[in-house]
Amino acid sequence: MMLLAAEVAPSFWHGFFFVFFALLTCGFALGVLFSNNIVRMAFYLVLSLGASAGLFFLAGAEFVGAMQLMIYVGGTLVLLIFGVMLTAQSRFISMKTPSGEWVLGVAVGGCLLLLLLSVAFQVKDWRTPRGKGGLSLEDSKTSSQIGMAFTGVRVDKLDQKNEQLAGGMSGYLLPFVIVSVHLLVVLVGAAYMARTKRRATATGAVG
Amino acid sequence: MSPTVADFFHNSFRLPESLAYLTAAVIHCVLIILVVAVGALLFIWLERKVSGRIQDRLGPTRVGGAFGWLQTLADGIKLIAKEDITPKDADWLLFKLAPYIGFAASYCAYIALPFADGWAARHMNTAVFFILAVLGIEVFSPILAGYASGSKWSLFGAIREAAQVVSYEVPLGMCVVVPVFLCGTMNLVTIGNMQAGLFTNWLVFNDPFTFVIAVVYFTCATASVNRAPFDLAEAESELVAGFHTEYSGLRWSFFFMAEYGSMFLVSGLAAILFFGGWHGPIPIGEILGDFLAYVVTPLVGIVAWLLSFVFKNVHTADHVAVAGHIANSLGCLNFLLKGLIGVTVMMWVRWTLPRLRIDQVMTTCLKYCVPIAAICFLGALGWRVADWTTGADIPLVGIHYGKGGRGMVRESWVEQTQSAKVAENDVPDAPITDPNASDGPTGSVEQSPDELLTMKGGDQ
Amino acid sequence: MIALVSVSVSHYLVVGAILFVTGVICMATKRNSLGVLMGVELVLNGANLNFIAFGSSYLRANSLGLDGQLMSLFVIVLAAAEAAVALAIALNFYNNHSTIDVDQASDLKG
Amino acid sequence: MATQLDDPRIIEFDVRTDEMLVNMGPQHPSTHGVLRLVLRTDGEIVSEVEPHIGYLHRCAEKIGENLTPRQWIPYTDRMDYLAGMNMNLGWALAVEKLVDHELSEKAKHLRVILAEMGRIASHLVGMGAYGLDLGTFSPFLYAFREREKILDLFEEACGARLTYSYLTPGGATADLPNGWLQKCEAFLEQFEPIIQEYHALLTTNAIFVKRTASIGVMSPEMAVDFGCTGPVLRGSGVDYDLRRDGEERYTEMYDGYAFEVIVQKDGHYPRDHDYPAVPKEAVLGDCWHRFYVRMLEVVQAIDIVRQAIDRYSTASGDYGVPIKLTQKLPKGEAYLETESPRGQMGFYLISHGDSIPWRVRARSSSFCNLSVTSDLCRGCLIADVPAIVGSLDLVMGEIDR
Amino acid sequence: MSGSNLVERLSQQFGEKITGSNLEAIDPWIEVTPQGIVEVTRYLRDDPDLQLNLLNCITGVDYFIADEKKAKKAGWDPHTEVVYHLSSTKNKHTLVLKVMLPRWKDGVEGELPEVPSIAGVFSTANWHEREVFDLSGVMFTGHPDLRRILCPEDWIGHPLRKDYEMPLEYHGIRGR
Repeated sequence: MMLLAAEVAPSFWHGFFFVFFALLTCGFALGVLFSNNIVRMAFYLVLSLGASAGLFFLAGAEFVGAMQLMIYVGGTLVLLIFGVMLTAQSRFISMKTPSGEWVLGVAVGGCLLLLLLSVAFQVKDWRTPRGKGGLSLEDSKTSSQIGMAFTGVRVDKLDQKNEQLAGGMSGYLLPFVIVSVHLLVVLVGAAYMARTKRRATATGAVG
Repeated sequence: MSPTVADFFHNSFRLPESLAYLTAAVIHCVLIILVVAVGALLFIWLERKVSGRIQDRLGPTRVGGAFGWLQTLADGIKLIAKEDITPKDADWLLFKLAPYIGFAASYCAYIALPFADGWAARHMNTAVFFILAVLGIEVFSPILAGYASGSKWSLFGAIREAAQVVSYEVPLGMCVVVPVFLCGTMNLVTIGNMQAGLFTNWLVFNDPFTFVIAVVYFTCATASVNRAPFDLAEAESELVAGFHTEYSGLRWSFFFMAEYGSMFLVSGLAAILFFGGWHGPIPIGEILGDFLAYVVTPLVGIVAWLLSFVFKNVHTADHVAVAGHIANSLGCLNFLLKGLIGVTVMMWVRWTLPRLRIDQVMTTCLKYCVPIAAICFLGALGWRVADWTTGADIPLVGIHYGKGGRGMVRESWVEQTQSAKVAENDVPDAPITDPNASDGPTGSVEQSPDELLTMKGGDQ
Repeated sequence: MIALVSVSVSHYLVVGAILFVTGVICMATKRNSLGVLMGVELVLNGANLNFIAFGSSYLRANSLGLDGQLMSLFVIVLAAAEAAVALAIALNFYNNHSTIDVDQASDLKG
Repeated sequence: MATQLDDPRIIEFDVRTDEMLVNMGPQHPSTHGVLRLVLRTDGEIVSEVEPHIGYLHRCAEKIGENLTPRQWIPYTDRMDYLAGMNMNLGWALAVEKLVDHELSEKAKHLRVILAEMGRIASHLVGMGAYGLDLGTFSPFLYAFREREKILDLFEEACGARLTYSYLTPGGATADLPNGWLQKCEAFLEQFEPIIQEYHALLTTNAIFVKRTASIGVMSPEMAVDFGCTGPVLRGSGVDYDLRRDGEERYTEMYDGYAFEVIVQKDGHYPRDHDYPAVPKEAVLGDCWHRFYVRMLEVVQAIDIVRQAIDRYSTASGDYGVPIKLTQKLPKGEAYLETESPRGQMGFYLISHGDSIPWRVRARSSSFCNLSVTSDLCRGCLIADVPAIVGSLDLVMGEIDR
Repeated sequence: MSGSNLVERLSQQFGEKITGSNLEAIDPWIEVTPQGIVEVTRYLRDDPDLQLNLLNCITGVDYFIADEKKAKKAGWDPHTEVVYHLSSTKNKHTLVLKVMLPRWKDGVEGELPEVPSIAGVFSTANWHEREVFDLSGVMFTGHPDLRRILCPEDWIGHPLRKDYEMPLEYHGIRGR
């Protein structure tokens, strides 16, 4: 195996790491699905999303990979685990799903999966690897382009000669602003919602 | 691009390329492990010595000779021999895994940290970002450990850690962004190289705002690696030992390996981002350029020549590379020294100051660090836009020693992009645009922002 | 072995599909509201993987280019926002009902 | 429902989490021994603190009913083991009050020297340990470095470093050795400038002020109501020091000494021009003031020792003759309180004419000071609990007796 | 205020609740009935001339000799005393109050004697009364939280009573 692979050099490791990260991603995703312990689920989710960041790196999206690690894994999931800890009472840590729901869920999900898998290999262009003509991963330098795109300049589309297409070349400035405002609103809203106005529970309330 | 280690193995030993890569990877891993593990050994010893001196006592004196330099090793052996206890109420899987997550994250972040010009395990154009991201993952270690221990004190530590680290990532990110936009790249090697020359070239002296930013960065870094006065997650006077209350033996020591690993990491990052990286305060190499040219370079040449007997297939390029690496090792020492100073300052702070309270920690972050960082961010941006005098412009000794201050690099970048644009215009039917256009000044196809804007305007 | 040496967009799509389906089943079956939230994160991540795959010029010559990465960045940021809101809802629900079981959230049922 | 909302123990929160009962102690780094505090917390906020004591209980009072007063002296050492000299003194004075023993001048000055040196040693530990409670280790070692020198002096005088059993009813077991006074003076000379170091490390440290100022504020009325004494009482601004206001038998020891009671008057402490000013965040009666009173009492004690050394070297009489080991005690009862470093240490002695007292009672200052904890800590953060408990400067040996 | 004046004044104020005094003792004391102790202490605390606002100590003393021959010679009947030491932080004087109680309530062995709690007058009395209850076996009625304080909750007996016998063993630990 090693010798065979040796012929195609660095892409062997590329493939190797793809399989490695893909297995981790899927495996831990299944872990999230099949675990009943909410804390373990959160832990598996961390690993699954972390491994998928590895897939991003392999696809040359270094910036997005790092973003995934920083915002998703380092921020959102910490928040999630925080929520788990705040609500972690022994009776909520393990909540069993009724087996009827399992059967239904797995049946529907299985059909969906089959559909998606068949689609994944339908298009020839998708299933053909770029092969040796592909670019080396060393040269992934997209972060400043992404930055420019967010501020409204598409560096990668500068050669766009089609007048009509060039008109839509303003990048993602508007979505970027919308998302920024959205985030602000969400933060305020979340902070407001998490407040309880008054401890209005009677003596019998739990906790 | 200079030949990589993998190329060296491939060329010199005729290893198949995949094996060459594997060997190179293993070598890098081992080197980083050495840095982290030996670093931890050294730092724990140093911590004891420093704290001892600060507290008017001796610290370790016996093990391993005069300075007790083997004390940490003896402790390590003791820790390995200790019983590994898992509490009854613990979630055993998470309890056992948690220490390794922290260590793995701390270790992983070293991948992108250059120790000298080009001496990084993996060159990344988003190195700064990557290090911050991976350091952010380290927080899972205390959180999971605290949660899985099944102890209330541990849980308190975990919650404190979660709140603290997530909050401090905000000002930390803001501080880190300042050198990034000053240098126009997230590549740590480039950022480091841009500060070559006299120490006034260091970004910390770039303008008053960067000076403040450097201080804020160090504060936030101290907080994000959980060192006193921000070590609330393990506050012994309140939470017994916080998240690692229930740990013993080797697992416990992994937390400390991770802590000391990240201490050096953030100090090293500070050194690169603000304090000139692997460049000394005075560019001795340039001042003594003649000496180097006439004495050292022949020596290096002889070494390379001797090496060529051993490795028959070493190319001339490798000679140059070897010579560069030898020169680089001096820079590496420089960098290690700067990191060490950072770590020592953290120790000094720890043994001097009382611990803050959790609300005060959050106040420090949200009321002080974030606004100061934001103001300094804008200030530094304004300074750059206004093109006021920077530290690099101040002639201290009368001569500019710098193989290219940041200003020069900037200009050359613009020049390059302009020439590239000209070239592009010359060849209108160029194939699809290379999406791998440069991320920084080293590249050639990058467009300067102003031009792009004008172009866009023209298009409309 | 082939898969080992040559990765194509389809391979990414497979991983994305598995993540997506796992997330969907997770959303459907988990009773813990935070578990449902985790399912949503998986679904988003599966979609993200597709964006990245289609946008990667290493996997396909005529890729989406930068758009793929930009979309996935938006997804990540929006997922963070979504998590914050969902968590706030979950905490509020917990505060008012002292439970986080979504099946118990039936106040509006006639 | 309404009743519960009115219940002061329940505190309103924005985000409600589960209330937790947490045991702080008896094995906890900041509980100064074996104090156990049961905290009812909601997140970081403490809604109720209940001290549980008795882990060090030896029923010394019962033992005292079976021993003669001189035999019981070692037990007093072990109550407040950080200020053994002061405990010896308190017991000795109570017994002397019962048997109506008059001391020579020399013995009185000797006692003043030792009691005030003991006060310095005790406050040094209090200061260092308070630093530990707030998470800084170095002041503790700086404090112990100087305390060791005092212990050296004590060792030279009586042979013991912690449990002295030196001052006995009737005087002391021995005179001070030759040259002791010079060494003591040399120590004071060397020690006095070092106090500025402590102020630099703690008193004026911004983080220290943040952690202690306006934390655990105790009004003068509350302090008196809870029977708090010593620096805790004076930190609340009550001008009461037994060395000046106590019983004749005790205050006559301090007759002719120039000292001012350390208490804030008109926003100023006596002699505070030499030392850091009160920060504007600090409120009278908070942890910072209690700490500062202790720091100033160290200076005050240095002054008193200096005066006592002068007067001791010129005083007439003997260092005192201990009463006989089995001396018959007259019928009657005597209660006497002295100003020990932690507050008013009272000993109560009832005799029915035997050489063994019928009943012995020790009124412990830390006991009363601790009882205020649950009121002080209500609604504070977890991190404030060590800060408040530490500022009371407890010694469990004295509380549990 | 001299001792006899004070006794007179208290007798006027409280009548037969002041049952005696000993002004010749080293620490002169006034005897109060159990029923009067709360009123008297409150009066002493609030009276502008006295202002005895600091409760120094509460002591329970057991007067009992098991040996009958010796008991006859003792010169007192078996009883329990509760002694209150008060002082004033303002007027710098002290006062001792005593409450005499039977050794057992209504003479029934095992029933602890009762005295009203003054925890409502002095907060510090709370813990002192718990200690007296714990060690000397005096029941303080109206006490907010009368539990053992120094001995473990499940301890049997009150160690400072003269008829106390150390248990043979406590949770497997040898007592004697």
